[in-house]
Amino acid sequence: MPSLSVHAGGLELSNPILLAAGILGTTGASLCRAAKAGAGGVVTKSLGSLPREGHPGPTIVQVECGLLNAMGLPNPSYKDFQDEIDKARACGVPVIASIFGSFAAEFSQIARSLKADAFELNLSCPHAEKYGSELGRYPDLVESVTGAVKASSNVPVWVKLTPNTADIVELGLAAQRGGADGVVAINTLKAMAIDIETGYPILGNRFGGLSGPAIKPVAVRCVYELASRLEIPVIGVGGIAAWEDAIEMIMAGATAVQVGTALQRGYGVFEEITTGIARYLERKSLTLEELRGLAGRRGS
Amino acid sequence: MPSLSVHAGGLELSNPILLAAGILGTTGASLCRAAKAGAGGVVTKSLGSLPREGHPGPTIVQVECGLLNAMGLPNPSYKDFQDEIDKARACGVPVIASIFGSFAAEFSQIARSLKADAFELNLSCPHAEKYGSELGRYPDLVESVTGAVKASSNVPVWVKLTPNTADIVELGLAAQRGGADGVVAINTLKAMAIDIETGYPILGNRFGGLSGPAIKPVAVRCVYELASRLEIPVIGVGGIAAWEDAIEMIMAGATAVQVGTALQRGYGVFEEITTGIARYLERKSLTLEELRGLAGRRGS
Amino acid sequence: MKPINCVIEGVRSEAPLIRTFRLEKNLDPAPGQYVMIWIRGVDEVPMSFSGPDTITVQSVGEATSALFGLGAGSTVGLRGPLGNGFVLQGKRILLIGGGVGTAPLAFLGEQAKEAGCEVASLLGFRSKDDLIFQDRFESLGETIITTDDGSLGIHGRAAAGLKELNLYDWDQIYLCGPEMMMWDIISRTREHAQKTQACINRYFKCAAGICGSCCLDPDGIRVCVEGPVIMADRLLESEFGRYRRGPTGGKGPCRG
Amino acid sequence: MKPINCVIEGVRSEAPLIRTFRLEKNLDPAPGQYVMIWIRGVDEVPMSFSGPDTITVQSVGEATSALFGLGAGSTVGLRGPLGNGFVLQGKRILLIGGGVGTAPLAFLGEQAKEAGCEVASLLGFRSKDDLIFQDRFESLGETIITTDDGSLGIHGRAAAGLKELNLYDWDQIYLCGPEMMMWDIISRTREHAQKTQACINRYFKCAAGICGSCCLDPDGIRVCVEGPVIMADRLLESEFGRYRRGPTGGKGPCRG
Ligand SMILES: Cc1cc2nc3c(=O)[nH]c(=O)nc-3n(C[C@H](O)[C@H](O)[C@H](O)COP(=O)(O)OP(=O)(O)OC[C@H]3O[C@@H](n4cnc5c(N)ncnc54)[C@H](O)[C@@H]3O)c2cc1C
Ligand SMILES: Cc1cc2nc3c(=O)[nH]c(=O)nc-3n(C[C@H](O)[C@H](O)[C@H](O)COP(=O)(O)OP(=O)(O)OC[C@H]3O[C@@H](n4cnc5c(N)ncnc54)[C@H](O)[C@@H]3O)c2cc1C
Ligand SMILES: Cc1cc2nc3c(=O)[nH]c(=O)nc-3n(C[C@H](O)[C@H](O)[C@H](O)COP(=O)(O)O)c2cc1C
Ligand SMILES: Cc1cc2nc3c(=O)[nH]c(=O)nc-3n(C[C@H](O)[C@H](O)[C@H](O)COP(=O)(O)O)c2cc1C
Ligand code: FES
Ligand code: FES
Repeated sequence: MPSLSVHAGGLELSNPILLAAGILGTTGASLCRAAKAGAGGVVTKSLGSLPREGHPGPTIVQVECGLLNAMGLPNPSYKDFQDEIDKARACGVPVIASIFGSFAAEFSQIARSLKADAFELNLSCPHAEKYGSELGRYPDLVESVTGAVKASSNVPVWVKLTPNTADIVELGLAAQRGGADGVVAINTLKAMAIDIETGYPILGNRFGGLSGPAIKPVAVRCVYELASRLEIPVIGVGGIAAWEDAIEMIMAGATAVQVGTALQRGYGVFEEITTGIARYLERKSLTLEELRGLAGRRGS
Repeated sequence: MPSLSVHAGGLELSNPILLAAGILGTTGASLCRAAKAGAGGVVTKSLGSLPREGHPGPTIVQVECGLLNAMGLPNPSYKDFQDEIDKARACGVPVIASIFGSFAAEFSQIARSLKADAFELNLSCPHAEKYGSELGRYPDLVESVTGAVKASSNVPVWVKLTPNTADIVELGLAAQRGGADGVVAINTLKAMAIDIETGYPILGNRFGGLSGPAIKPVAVRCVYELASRLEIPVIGVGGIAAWEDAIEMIMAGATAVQVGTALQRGYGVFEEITTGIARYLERKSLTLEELRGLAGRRGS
Repeated sequence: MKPINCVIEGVRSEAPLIRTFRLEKNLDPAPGQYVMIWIRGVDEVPMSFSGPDTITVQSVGEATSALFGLGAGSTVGLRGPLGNGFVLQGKRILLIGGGVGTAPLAFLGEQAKEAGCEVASLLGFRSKDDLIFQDRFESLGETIITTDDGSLGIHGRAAAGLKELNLYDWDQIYLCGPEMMMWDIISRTREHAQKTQACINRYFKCAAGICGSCCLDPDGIRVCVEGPVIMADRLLESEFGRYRRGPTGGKGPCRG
Repeated sequence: MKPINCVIEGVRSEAPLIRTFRLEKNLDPAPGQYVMIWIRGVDEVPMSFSGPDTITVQSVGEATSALFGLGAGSTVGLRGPLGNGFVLQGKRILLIGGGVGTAPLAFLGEQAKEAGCEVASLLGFRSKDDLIFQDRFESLGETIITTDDGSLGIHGRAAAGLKELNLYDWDQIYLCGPEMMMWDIISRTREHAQKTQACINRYFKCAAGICGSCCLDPDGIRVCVEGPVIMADRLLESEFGRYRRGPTGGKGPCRG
């Protein structure tokens, strides 16, 4: 079997398929389960500085081609989460702590206090006031938040970018200037659904984020654009549900790939995807390295 | 049967379901066919000042949940299109000429020269260099282009907005300041697909625009946001394939709705949708007026 | 799937704070399955089926009291049926329920009886006034009732009724009620844990197996999709009865 | 659906600028249907099936000459089969083809013969050297050949061969070739237009019935999905033979 191990944004991964932030990432046990199911690494639920209950329900709506969610960043605060991270780390894969805040010092405070294998800065959640993409849409804030976290932590820092922007490359370059070890693209697209019987917006928060198959072509484009312009690795996420999708993302330039919504089908997706990639590489006599960014080399 | 007629952005429409720009809008005959099939109005293919052949093929890719296209604004130039518009106008519905340019004077030159029932300014195509969203992402350019066209034309002017932005309301407000009679939201999401056998980007232009069911939740959100903040009408477009979708869009605040990708199923969609809406209004004893923006009233 | 619209066809008061809502739609649920009820403009919360087309709700907070504000003819949104449901095993089954947790058991008992099973029930309530579904259970078979205040039946917690029963007589035991009551039962009846199916509650946010809110330590069982019915032997080795997570994901006590 | 990957299994030269490509995939096309061939990195162009798993291509420009650069073992992307295809009608059928337009007719004739039809062919070529599929047509039945330069068969355009045939003898006529040749035939045989199926070309961009590039005046027939086979009586009342639109959508002459 060809090797799937990869060096991605400062982490050594036994395979490039990771659990995405906010997906079954609320407890050490569920993160560990993803690791045991074959994830090459796991990202926690996004952690803030104070406990948050999140938005009222419905927090998800299944739409034709994906999922809308407006969880609203529920989390017990980073102060109450080290124990979960420790449990997950005991399961043998890198644990990336996703963190959020509304200003640089809030991020760096969290990063200073948590022990994890890497941090992923959530500058991209589209449905939580004062957080996520409300900062992450501004390159200067992306740069300063990244810089602040880098200065207060000695593990790799990834920056998760929003696709709700005219130019994701600007945001990626800002993360790079801030010293990021990698960027993660994409978070969900801001979206909504309305109940046609009554006119009520379905999500408790009205607005939410669209994920799943619907957004894959947008995610692939973002990864391609970022990979062609950035020097730091790009971690691809958005609509990956099968090994073919992961191959497409890697060809677009992704060093690693995160899987979110597809976990609805169960933890088996990790093995499905990694096995599929391994078989593909074998059939094509290619290495993961050769696959990465192939579309960029073809496309120009 | 309840009335479906509506006053939308300066036009009187016998029903609110229109043919979207770039869909079967290359000839007077195909526009006329949409009118005869029940469209309340038709938008032409976007017209520029010089003939363009568009991008090499593939110009479309069918993806899981929608369509990617990179036609590249092929058109014979506005100079060679009046005849087609005239033929379409003879079919009894308003004909909206979609136009594009790379600066304000180019737009207004076209608007001055063409005779149509309204203009739709394409400030949102995501895959043609120097056109579309490359201007339309900047509120000041949206405002100045709109102003220039308003000054040189005496028919209603609609501005078609890009969702590839952090804040579509900013763009809508700019159009409104420029004097637009309505905004149209949304154009396609910038996206791409890669052939996993070879790594080639599939579209001849590499990048294209995602349309169809995949983008409906994004379109509904954009329309909702715009309708809650703008004084001018919003025309909704993006992923409308069935009457339920049109109802959702109208509840989000759309005064009229355009249909694009769903025309792949044939011209029958117009009647399907208008009949469905009429039945719904009847069952609910509602008028179109009462339906419009219902989600905004529920959601706050 | 988006929530489907559903008319409430009737509402029936079972006890001061407990009502049964009859839904226009029969979603063909298995007993033990639940539905996410969207009270529009308020919240979406999980409710077990208490019959093929009913849910039985205790008013405890914002969503449930808003639901109490809805009468016949009102509508709610529905997502479901969800979760695994009870599995009918053997010919002689014992139902052990507490409070509003008796609701899915009444539904199960009726299906079991129809399938030819012998059914007995042990039901615990706080007091005589909180009693629900007495008729439904009694028409299934032997029914032992306990009340905390002794106002009816055996005085004490549900577990106090265990001494009336020989658990070895029963092929399968089905359990639903407040967490501490269930914990009380399963920790006293460890030798029967492998034949005890418990329908448990956790804080459900997505009810789609994706958000992690409902995951049970230490194995990370997603209760919303792999449950809510879980074998008692797995529960004995879990957080169950010790702590549960609230809306933030942080650990809290197992009230009730 | 995304383009599927397809290995070219073999290439055969039919005439100096015409080659047949055998595809690894049999897409079970009907004669008259076409496939969009994606020559990666170059363009995607429509090609009729000349057999269940072959296309026959004339090199005329960038995409076709790039295709000529691909040998056995190379791959292309495929989208199809697309369009309506010919409909087999009656027992005695006449094929009238010109140049590379004979390709789908050979495929049709073979299927018709197998179905028990009597088949005759009238084929026009520029010159003897351009002749293709002579064997295929001759093994179907009577075959009349014309050449513009008189180097083989009747001297003249395809229409010159009409006088050898009594069109009333034939249940259905199938036509494919350069537009002016087809126009020449159908305008001379108006009384047979209702039994003449013509496989025509327009500029296809999307081949999905959505972009409008291929629409035929005055009815806006989307040739890519409602065609490419169109009854001659509809063509007689259309732009066909008068003008055709190019890649910009502007009108141009009907070359060829
Ligand atoms: C699988 C399952 C089946 C259930 N079946 C029934 C039933 O048949 N009848 C019944 O009366 N109740 C049932 N419940 C409990 C019911 O969901 C809660 O009582 C209800 O959500 C309370 O909402 P509230 O807004 O009124 O109360 P709140 O004031 O929001 O909360 C009161 C308490 O209810 C619980 N709760 C609140 N929201 C949720 C939630 N989304 N998921 C789980 N628990 C929550 C919490 O423990 C909370 O402390 C069930 C719960 C689950 C998980
Ligand atoms: C339904 C259909 C079936 C066809 N079947 C065959 C066939 O079996 N064998 C064959 O050799 N040719 C066939 N053609 C024509 C073939 O598609 C063109 O010759 C080819 O696209 C030329 O591409 P190019 O890049 O080599 O030439 P270019 O230099 O791009 O153009 C040369 C000429 O080819 C035509 N053309 C170019 N692109 C297209 C296009 N996308 N759609 C239609 N016409 C185009 C135009 O008339 C153009 O002027 C068919 C066309 C259609 C519409
Ligand atoms: C239910 C849910 C919760 C999510 N929570 C978070 C989160 O807390 N932090 C974050 O950065 N992204 C969050 N995301 C976004 C995902 O990590 C991912 O970027 C997105 O869903 C696209 O990937 P997918 O299509 O594979 O799901 C969440 C997504 C979903 C569906
Ligand atoms: C093939 C194709 C061509 C298009 N051409 C144009 C165009 O010329 N001008 C424009 O403003 N929008 C164009 N669009 C965008 C559509 O008008 C519409 O905004 C978009 O497709 C979303 O709607 P839908 O999901 O109903 O297709 C085109 C879309 C497609 C699919
Ligand atoms: S409630 Fe979200 S995973 Fe169970
Ligand atoms: S080629 Fe696009 S509609 Fe026919």
